[in-house]
Amino acid sequence: MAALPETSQERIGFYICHCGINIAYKVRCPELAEYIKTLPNVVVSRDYLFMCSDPGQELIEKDVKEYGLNRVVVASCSPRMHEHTFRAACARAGLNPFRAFHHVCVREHVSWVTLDEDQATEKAKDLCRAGVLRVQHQDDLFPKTFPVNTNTLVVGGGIAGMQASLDIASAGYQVYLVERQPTIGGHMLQYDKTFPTLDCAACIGTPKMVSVGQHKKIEILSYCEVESVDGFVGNFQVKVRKRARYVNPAKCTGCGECTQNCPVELPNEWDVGTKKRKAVYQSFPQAVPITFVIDKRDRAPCVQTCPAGTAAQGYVTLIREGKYEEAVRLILEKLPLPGVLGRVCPAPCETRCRRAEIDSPVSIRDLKRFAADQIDLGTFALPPVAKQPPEERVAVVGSGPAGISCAYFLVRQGYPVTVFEALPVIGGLLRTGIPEFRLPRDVLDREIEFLRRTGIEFKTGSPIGKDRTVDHLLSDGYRAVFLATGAWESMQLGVDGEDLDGVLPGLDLLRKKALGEEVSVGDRVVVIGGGNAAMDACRTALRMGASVVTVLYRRTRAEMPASEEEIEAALAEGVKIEYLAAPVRILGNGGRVTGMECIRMELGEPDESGRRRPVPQPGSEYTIEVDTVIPAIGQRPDLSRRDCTPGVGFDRRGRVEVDPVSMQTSRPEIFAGGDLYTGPATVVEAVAAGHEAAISIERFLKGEELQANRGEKPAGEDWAPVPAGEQPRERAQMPEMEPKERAKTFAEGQQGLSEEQARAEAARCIACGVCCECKLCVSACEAKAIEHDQQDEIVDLNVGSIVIATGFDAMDPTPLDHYGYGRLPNVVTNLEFERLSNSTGPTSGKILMRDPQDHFKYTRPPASVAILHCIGSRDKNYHEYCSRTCCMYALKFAHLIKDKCGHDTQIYNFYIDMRCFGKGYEEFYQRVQSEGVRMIRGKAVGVTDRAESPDEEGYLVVQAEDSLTGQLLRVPVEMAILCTAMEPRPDAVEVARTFGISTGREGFFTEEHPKLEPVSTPTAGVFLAGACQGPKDIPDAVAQAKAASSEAQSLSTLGQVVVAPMISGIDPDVCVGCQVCIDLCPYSAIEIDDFRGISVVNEALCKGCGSCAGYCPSGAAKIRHFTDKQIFAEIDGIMASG
Amino acid sequence: MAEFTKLCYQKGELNQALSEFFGALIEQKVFDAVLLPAKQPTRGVMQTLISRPDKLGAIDPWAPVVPQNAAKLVSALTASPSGRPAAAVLRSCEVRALIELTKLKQATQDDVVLFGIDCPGRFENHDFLAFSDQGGTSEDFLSGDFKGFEVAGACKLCQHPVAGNVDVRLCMIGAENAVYVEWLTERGNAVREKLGMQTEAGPKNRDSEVEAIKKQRTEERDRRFAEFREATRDFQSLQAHLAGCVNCYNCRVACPVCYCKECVFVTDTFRHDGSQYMGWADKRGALKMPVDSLFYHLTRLAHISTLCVGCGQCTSACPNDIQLAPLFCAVAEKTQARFDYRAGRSPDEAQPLATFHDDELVEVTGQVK
Amino acid sequence: MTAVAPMLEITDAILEIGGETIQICMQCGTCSGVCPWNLVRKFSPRLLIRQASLGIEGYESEALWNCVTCRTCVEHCPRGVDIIDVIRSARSLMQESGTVPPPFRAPLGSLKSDGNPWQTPREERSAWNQDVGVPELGPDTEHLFYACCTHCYDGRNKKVLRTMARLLLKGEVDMGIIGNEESCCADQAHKCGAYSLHLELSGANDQLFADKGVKKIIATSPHCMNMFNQEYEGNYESVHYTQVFDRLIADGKLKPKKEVALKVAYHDPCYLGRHSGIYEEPRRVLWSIPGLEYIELPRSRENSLCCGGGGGGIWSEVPVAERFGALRVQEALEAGAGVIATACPFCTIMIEDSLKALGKEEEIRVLDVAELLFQSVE
Amino acid sequence: MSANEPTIVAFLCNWCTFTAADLAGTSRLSYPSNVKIIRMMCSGMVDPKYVIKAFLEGADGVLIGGCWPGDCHYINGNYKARRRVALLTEILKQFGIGEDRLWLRWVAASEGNMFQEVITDMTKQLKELGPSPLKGRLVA
Repeated sequence: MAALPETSQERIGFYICHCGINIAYKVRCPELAEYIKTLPNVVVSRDYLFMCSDPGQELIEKDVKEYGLNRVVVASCSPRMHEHTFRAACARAGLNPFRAFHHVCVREHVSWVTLDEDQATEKAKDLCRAGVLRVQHQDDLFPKTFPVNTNTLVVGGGIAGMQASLDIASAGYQVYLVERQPTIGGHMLQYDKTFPTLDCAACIGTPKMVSVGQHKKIEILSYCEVESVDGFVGNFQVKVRKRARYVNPAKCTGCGECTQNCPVELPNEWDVGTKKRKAVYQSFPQAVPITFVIDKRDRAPCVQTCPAGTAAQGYVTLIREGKYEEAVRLILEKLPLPGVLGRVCPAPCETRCRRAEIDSPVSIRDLKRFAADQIDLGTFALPPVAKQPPEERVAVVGSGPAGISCAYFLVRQGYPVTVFEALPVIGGLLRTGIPEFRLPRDVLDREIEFLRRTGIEFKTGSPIGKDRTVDHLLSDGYRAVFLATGAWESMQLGVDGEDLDGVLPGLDLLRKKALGEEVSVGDRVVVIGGGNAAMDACRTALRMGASVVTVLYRRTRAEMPASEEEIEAALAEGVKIEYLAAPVRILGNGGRVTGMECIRMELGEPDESGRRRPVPQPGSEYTIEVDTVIPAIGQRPDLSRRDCTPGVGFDRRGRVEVDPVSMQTSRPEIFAGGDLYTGPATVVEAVAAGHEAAISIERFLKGEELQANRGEKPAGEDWAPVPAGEQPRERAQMPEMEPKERAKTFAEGQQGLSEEQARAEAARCIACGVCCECKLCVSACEAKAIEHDQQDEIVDLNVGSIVIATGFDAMDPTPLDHYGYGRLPNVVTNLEFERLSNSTGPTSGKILMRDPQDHFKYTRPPASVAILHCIGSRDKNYHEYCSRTCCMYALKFAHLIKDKCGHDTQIYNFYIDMRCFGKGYEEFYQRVQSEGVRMIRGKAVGVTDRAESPDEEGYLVVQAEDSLTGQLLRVPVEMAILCTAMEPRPDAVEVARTFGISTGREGFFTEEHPKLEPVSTPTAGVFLAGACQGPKDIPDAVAQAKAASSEAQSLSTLGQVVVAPMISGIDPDVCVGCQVCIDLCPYSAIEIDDFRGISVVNEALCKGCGSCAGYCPSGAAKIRHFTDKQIFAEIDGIMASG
Repeated sequence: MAEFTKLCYQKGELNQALSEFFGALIEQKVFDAVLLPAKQPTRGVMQTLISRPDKLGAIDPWAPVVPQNAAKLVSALTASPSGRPAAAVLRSCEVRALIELTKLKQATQDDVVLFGIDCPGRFENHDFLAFSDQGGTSEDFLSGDFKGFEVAGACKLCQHPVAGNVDVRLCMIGAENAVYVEWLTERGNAVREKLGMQTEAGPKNRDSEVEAIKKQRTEERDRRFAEFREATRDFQSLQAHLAGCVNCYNCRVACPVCYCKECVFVTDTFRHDGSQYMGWADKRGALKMPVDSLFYHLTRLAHISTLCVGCGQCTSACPNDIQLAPLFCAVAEKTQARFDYRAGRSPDEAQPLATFHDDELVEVTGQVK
Repeated sequence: MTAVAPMLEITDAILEIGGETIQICMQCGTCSGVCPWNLVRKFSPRLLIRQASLGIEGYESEALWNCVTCRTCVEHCPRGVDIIDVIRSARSLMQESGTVPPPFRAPLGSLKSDGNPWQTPREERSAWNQDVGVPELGPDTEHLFYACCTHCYDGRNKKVLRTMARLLLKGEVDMGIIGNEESCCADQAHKCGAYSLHLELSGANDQLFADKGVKKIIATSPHCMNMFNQEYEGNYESVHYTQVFDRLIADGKLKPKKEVALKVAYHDPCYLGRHSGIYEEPRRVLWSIPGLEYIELPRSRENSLCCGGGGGGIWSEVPVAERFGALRVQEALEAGAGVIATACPFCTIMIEDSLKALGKEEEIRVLDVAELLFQSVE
Repeated sequence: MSANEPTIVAFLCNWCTFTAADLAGTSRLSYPSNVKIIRMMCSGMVDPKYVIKAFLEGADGVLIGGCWPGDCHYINGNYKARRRVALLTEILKQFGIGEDRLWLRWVAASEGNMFQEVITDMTKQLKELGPSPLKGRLVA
C-alpha cells in the first residue's frame, strides 16, 4: 500500500451570506453555520449579511491569516455572479484561488425557489456539506495567459457595424468590416428621414459611410460572407468568402457607363422591389465602396447545353436591343459560322430553355440566323488578332466545320494556318452534304470569305493522303497538324444488287449535286435510312424531278434519328415514309435497277444504343417497282485515311483514336477531331471539337501542359426565378414557302424572321443567368475594370475580437392576407414607403400611388393615407414582442406625407399604445398631431377594396374599432402603410452556430445578461450590437455599437487574455493510446504522440468541454477542477443525509 | 468461392497431421512463427509461440482449454509490431475480441495471418488439467467423450462455433477424421499457393450441422438469460449474485476487451481515506468492506458491455466462482442491441461510445424543438 | 357624470368561473373589429370585457346576450384572450342573480325538466329510430351514436338524422344508441351561463356513459362533440359524423356513384371549423360526389361567417335584416349556389329560417352533407 | 430530507441548464426542493461513473441537463451525453433503475420556466414511483 499521504491539515473556512434578506428570508443562516461547524476540518463557520461587500471579503482575508485557513467555501448567490469576486479575495489572502475556493449557490437554486423554510434550510445544508467535502479535493491551478491579436472583425455594415468599426479604428486598431451586400449602410441608408430630428438619413449616414470607407484602419470586405470561425478569445482564425464582383475595385471609378448600356433589368433589392436595376449595378448612388457589381448567377441552361458554349442568352438579349453587330461579334467569340449554324444547328439549347415553363422555348437558332443575316461579313470588323512568330505554322487537313473552326481559333491567336482540302470547294459536308435549300451556297461562301479575310490560307484540290502524307507537311515546316477529314463515306446496304446502275448512295447524290456534276434520278425513288442525310436525299430527289419518293426505315417514327423539323418538312413536301421495312434484294434487268424486294420488321429487345432492335418478320417479303435506290444508312471516315498517317491509331470503324480532353493523337504533334473522331455528329459538336483542338495546339506549340485546367463546363441551377404573372406568348414562326412550292426549287424554304418578329421573340427570354455576358459593359467601360472571369476567393483573417451587427429584416406581411398586401397595389410596407420617400428611390422622393396596371409605375400623390401599427408585432400568432420603432416612424411617415402631399391630405394612424419613450420622441408626437394627423386607438383588423357603400367605391377601406368611442370605423383611404414587425434575419441560427453563440426563443442573438451584459455573449471575445440582439432604434443601436467597440478595445489594449485553467490533461502513465478521445474532441485539441503511443492535449486549443474525460475509462484524461474525486465528494456530500 | 483442402489423419494422429501442416508453413518461410495451443513440457496446454518446426510436435490446437483469451496475446505481440510474419490459431471469441482491440489501437493485424478453428467449447482450466491427467485427449473430447467433465458455462450459450473475419479456417464440424482447411481471403489463398495445395469442395452437411449447433445454443442462451434476468432484477439480487466478490479485479485482468493499462479502481480515485469510510458507515449503519464491489462491476459493465464477446474468461478467472459471464453477456446483449452493434462483427463498425450522430436517439429525451 | 368605483368582486367572480384570460386584454379592439355582429348592428365585445374587468356597470347590458360564441374574435385576438369564456362567465353571474333574457327562459326550463331544450317529453327522444334500426349500445359496441336533441326533436333535423344514421349503418359502423336516458350535452346551458344546469346535465351523461363503458362517441352535432372533447369530466374520443363518412369513403365502404348535379356551397359551422379545426373532411365528402359542382364561399374555413345559432342565438328573436343566416344566403346566391350544404343542426335551422324569411325557397335550399351523400350512395 | 421525499442529483451544463436554473431563481419560479445541483461545464463531461455513484448512494433520480442539439457551447457535447445515457439506461434497467429515474433533458439558457417544469414533473413522477430500491438497504 502506498505511504499514507502526510495528513496535510485541511483548515476550512465556511461563510453563509444572508444577501440582505434574499437568502435569510428562507434559509436559517445561523443554524446552517452551526451545522457546518460540526463537519470535519471546518475551522471557521460564520454567517454574514453581505459576503460580496468589501467588509465581507475582508472578513475572509482576515480569517485566512488569523486561523491559517487553506480552504474557503462561500454559500451565497450563483457562482456565475460572484465566484470571481471571492476567488480574488482568496488570492489577496495568498491562497491559490482554484485550490482554496468553492462557491455554493443557495440563493437562485434554494431560497428564491423554495417556499418552505425548513426545506430550504435542509437543502442548503446538503449543498454546503457537498461543497465542504468537494473543496478538500481541489488542487493548485494557474490560469494561462495568451496574447491577444488586436485586430477586430465587425460583421454587418449597417449603422451599428459602421459605428463600431469607426470607434475601434479611431483607437488605432485594425478593423475588418464584412458586409454581405455590395455596399455598407444597412437599413438606415434606405430611409428618407429619421425620427425625431427629421435629419435626412443620407445626410447623417453617408458621412459615416465615407469615413468608414476612407479610414486607414478599416478594411471593408463588401459582398463577402464569413464562412467559418475557429480558435478562442484573442486568437480567432476567420475564413471569409469574397464573392466574385466581376469588377476590379482598383480600376472602377463608379461612373455608371456600364449600367447605362446593360440590357438586363430586374427588381433592385435595395429598393425592396419598388424600382428596377441592371445586371451590373450599384445599390444606390452613395454606395461605399463605389465599385459596381455584376449580378451573375449560374450560366443559363441554354449556355450550359450548347456544346460550343456560345453565350446564347447574351446574343438573344443583344438582338432584343437591336444590337445585331454586337450579337454577331459575341457569337464569333465561340463559333466561326453564325449564318450556317443559324440554319442547320439542331439547337440543343432550345430543349432546356426555361421559358417552356411559361409557354414554349425561345427560338434561339432562328434568332442567331436573323442576327447573321443582318450584317455584311464582307466589311465586318475582324476579331482582334494576337501576334505570333511566322514560323509557328499549323496545317489543317479537311475544310469541314471542325477544320474551319480549328483554323479560325488558331488564326485569332496569330498562328499562320493553311487548310488543305481535297475537293475543289471549301466547307466539307457543309458544302457537299447539306443541300442548298437548307444551306444556300452564298451564305456559306460569304462566311468562308470572311474566314479567308482573317488570314486563313485555303488550299483546295490538295488532298493529304497517299502521295502527300502528313509527314511531308511536317517536313515542309508545319509545327502541328489537325486532321479533320470528317466521315463522308456511305455505308453499304450489304444486299445483292447494290452495284446495279441506279443505286446511288445518298451522300454521293448530294455531293455530285453540290459540285454540279452530272447526276439524275429516276421517276420512282426509294431512300433507305432514317437520319438527316436520308431526309436531305429524299427532298433533293423530289427537287430533281422524281415524282414518287419513298423512305424505307426499319424502325418506327419514334426511333428516327432525323430531327422533327426535317421529317415534318419532308412529309409536307410529299415524301412517303414506310416504317418497319427493310431492303432484302435490289432487283435489276440489264444492269439497271427495276425494283426492290423488301421485308416487314418488328421491334425486339433494345440494342446497346438503347433503341429496340428491328427483327424481320418471316414471310412478310414484298416487292416494289423503283428506278433509283438511294442508301443513306450512315457514314464513316474513308478507310484510306489510316494508312497515310503512320503512327496514329485508328479503330476498326476507321475513327481516329485521340485523348478525349486534348484531342491529341498518339503522335504529339498531330491532333484530330470532328466526325473523323466521333463518327457522324452535329455541326456544332464539330465546331466545338475544332475549338478544343486549337487550344491544345496552341499549348503544344508553347510547350504548356495540355490536360490541366481547361475550364470546366459551366454548371449549377442557381438561376433567376421564372417571373410570376408573365403573359404567355407563342414562339415566332418564320415565314416559309408553300411545301408543294418549295419542293420544286433548291431555293431556301425558310425566309428568316422579320426584325420586329425577332425583337419580340428575343424579348420572351427570361434572363435565367441574370448577367448574360453580352460584354456591352466591357466595351462601355473606359477604365477597362470589368473582368467577367473573376472567381470567388477565401480570405483568411486573424482577429482577437468579433462584433456581430447583422441587423434585422422587416416582416413580409403577405401571410396576413386580411391586409391585402400583394393583392392591393397601394397597400405598401414600411420599407417600400421609405423608398418612395427617398430621393434615390423610384419616385425621386415624391410620395405617389402605385399604378395598378404596372407595378413599377407611379401616378399621383394620395389624398388620404392610413398608417397601421403593430402588423405582426404584439401578436401571439406572429411575434409577441413589440418592435419598439413602429410608433415613431409611423409618426414620421405622417409628417412626411403632410409635408410632401400637402396639408389637406387626410392621415389616420391606427395604434394600440403610442410608444414615444425616447428623448424628444413625445414632443415629436405632439408636433405631428398638431399637423392634423388623426390618431385612432384601435388595431386595424383588415384592408379591403370591397366597398359596402357608394362613397367607399375605388378606395381602400380600413376597418377597426376606435376603442375610445367604442365605435366600429370603416375609413376609406387611397394608400395604406403597414408597419410590419422587426424580425431576426432568416439565417440567424446558422450565423449563431458559425460564431458559437446562441439565439433566444424569438430568434435574436442571446446576450450574456439581459440587463447587465447587453453587448457581450457567453462566448468570450464575441460581442453584439444593434437590432440583431433585439428590435431597437438607431440611437440605441449606435449606443450598443460604441459599447461593443469599447469591449473589443479593452481586449486589444490589455493585449493579453486570461484563459480559465479548467482544461483537460492526460496522465502519460495511465493513457494506453486508444485514441477514442481524439475522435470525440470537438476542437481536435488532442494529438497522438506516435513515439510514446499516447494521446497529448494541445492546451491552446482545449476549451475544457470534458468530452474526453467523460469517456476515458481509466481516468487518464481529466478536466482540471472537475476530477472524479471532486465530483464523488460532492455526491457523497449531497447524499450523506439520504 | 470458399475452397477447402482436406487433411486426413488416422485416429490418434490429429495433432500429428496439424504439426506437419504448420511445419510446412514455417519451413517454407511463409511465417517466422505460429501462435497456437501446445502441450507444455511439464503439464497442461498453453498458447505457445513456436518458431522452430521441430517444436511443433507438441501442438494440440483442439485441446478443450483456453487458459487465456489469445486476443490479449496477439495484442501484446502486435501492439508494437515485430514486423515479422506470424500466424495465430484462434477460436471465434478470440478473433472477435482481437477485432475490438484493433479498433482501440491495442493490436494490429498487418503481419499476422489469422487461422480460425471450429470451437466445440472448452473446459475450465482446472477441469482440463484433471481431464488430461486421466489421459483425456483432444480427439476424445471431439468425439464427445468428456470423461464426466462439463464444458464452461459461457460456451454452452455461445452462438459462434465458427470463427468469422479470419484468413484461413480449420474446420472440424461436419468432417469425419479429417480436418478441412478453408481458404477465405487473398492472404489466406496466398498461403495456399505458397504451400501448393489443391482445393476441393468442403464437407457436405457442415452448414446444417453448424446451424444445428447454433440453434441449440441459442435456445440454451435464451433460457439462461431469462433465468438470470429473473434472478437479478434489482441491486439487492445483484449483490447476492456477486456475493463473495473481494475486489481482487482478476476478472478485469482476464477480460480481453478490458484494455486499460491501469484500471481506475486501482488508482487513488478509489483509495478512500478513513473519514470517508466512517462517513459511509454512519450513513448506512453497516458498511460492507471492501467497498465499491457493485460500483466496480456496474462501471465495468458501462465500460465494456458494448465490447463483450461472451468468452467467459471472467467467470473462469474469478477465485470465488461468481457467475460473471451470464451477468456480462445478458447486459451486453441489451446494450449492443440498443446501438445495433455486435462486438467483433466487423472491423469497420465504429464502437458505440466512440462516435455519435446529431439526428439519433431522440427518444432518450423525448423532446422535440 | 357621477364617478363610480370598480367593483372587483364581479371581476373575481368572473375569474372564478373561467374567464381568467380577461386580465391580459390590452383593449386593442381587434375582437370588435372582426365580430360579425358589426356587419348588422353596433356591438363592442371589447367594451364588455373592459367593463367586466373593472366590474363597472354596463357589462350586464342586453348586449351581453348577443354573443353567438362563433370564436372569430378568439382566433384573431393578439393576446389570446378567450373572449367566449369571459362572456360565458359574465352570463353565469347574471344567471345566479336571476336575470335571464325572456327567450332563454323556456328552453332552460325544459332542459331542467326534460333534459332537452325543445319542451318535448324525454320519452320521444329516440322516436326517430323506429324505422332506422340503430342497435342498442352493447358492452362491447365500439361507438356510442349520440344524437343531438335538435336532431331528435326538430322535424327538419329529424329527417337529416335518419339519413345520416342509415348511411352509417350502410357503412357497417359498429355503433349503438342509449336512447331516452341520454340528456342534452348541455352546450347551450354552458354557453348561456346556466353553469349549475350544465354541471347537472353533463354530470348525468358522464355517469350514464361511465356505466355503459362508453369511450368513443359519434356526435351528430359539432356542439356536442366539442362539449364531450373539451368540457366533460370523463375523457372521450368524440368525432363528427362527416369525419366518419370521410373514412368510410376512403375505405370504400361507402361508394358515392350516382350523379348529383347541384351547385353546392359549403358553410363551415363555427363549432366544426374554428372550434374543432375540421375543414377538410366535409369538403372531401362533397368532392367525392360525382356531378356535384362545389363552390367555395368568399368567407370560408377560418373566416367563415357564423349562422348565428350558437350560444343561445337559436332562441333569440333577431330581425331578418340583422340575421347572419340572411347574409349567408345572400353570399351563397351571389356565388351562384343552388344549395347551401352544412353539417350542424343549428346552422340548418338558422339558414333555412332566414331563407324562408327572405322568400328565396325557389332559388336556394339548405341540405346537410349527409343528405347530399345519401342521394349519391343509394 | 424526510424519508419519503425523493432526492434528485442533477448534473447541469453550465452554459444552458445551470443558467436556466439561475433564471428560474431570478424570476422567483418556485419548484420542489428535492433537486440538488452539481455544476458541470458540459453534459458531455458527465462520466457514467458519476450516475452509478449517485444511484448507489441512494439517489431516487438523476437528472442530466444539457443544451438543445445544435446549441451546445462546445458544438456537440450533448450528443455524446445522449449516447452515454442510452447505454446507462440499458444497464440500470436490468437492476430496477428504469428510464423514469434517469432523465436527460435539453433546457436552453432562456428557458427558466422549462427548468421549473422539468423539476416539478420529475419530483411528481418519482413520488409516484416511490423511493429508490436501495433506500435504507444501501450496498457498496
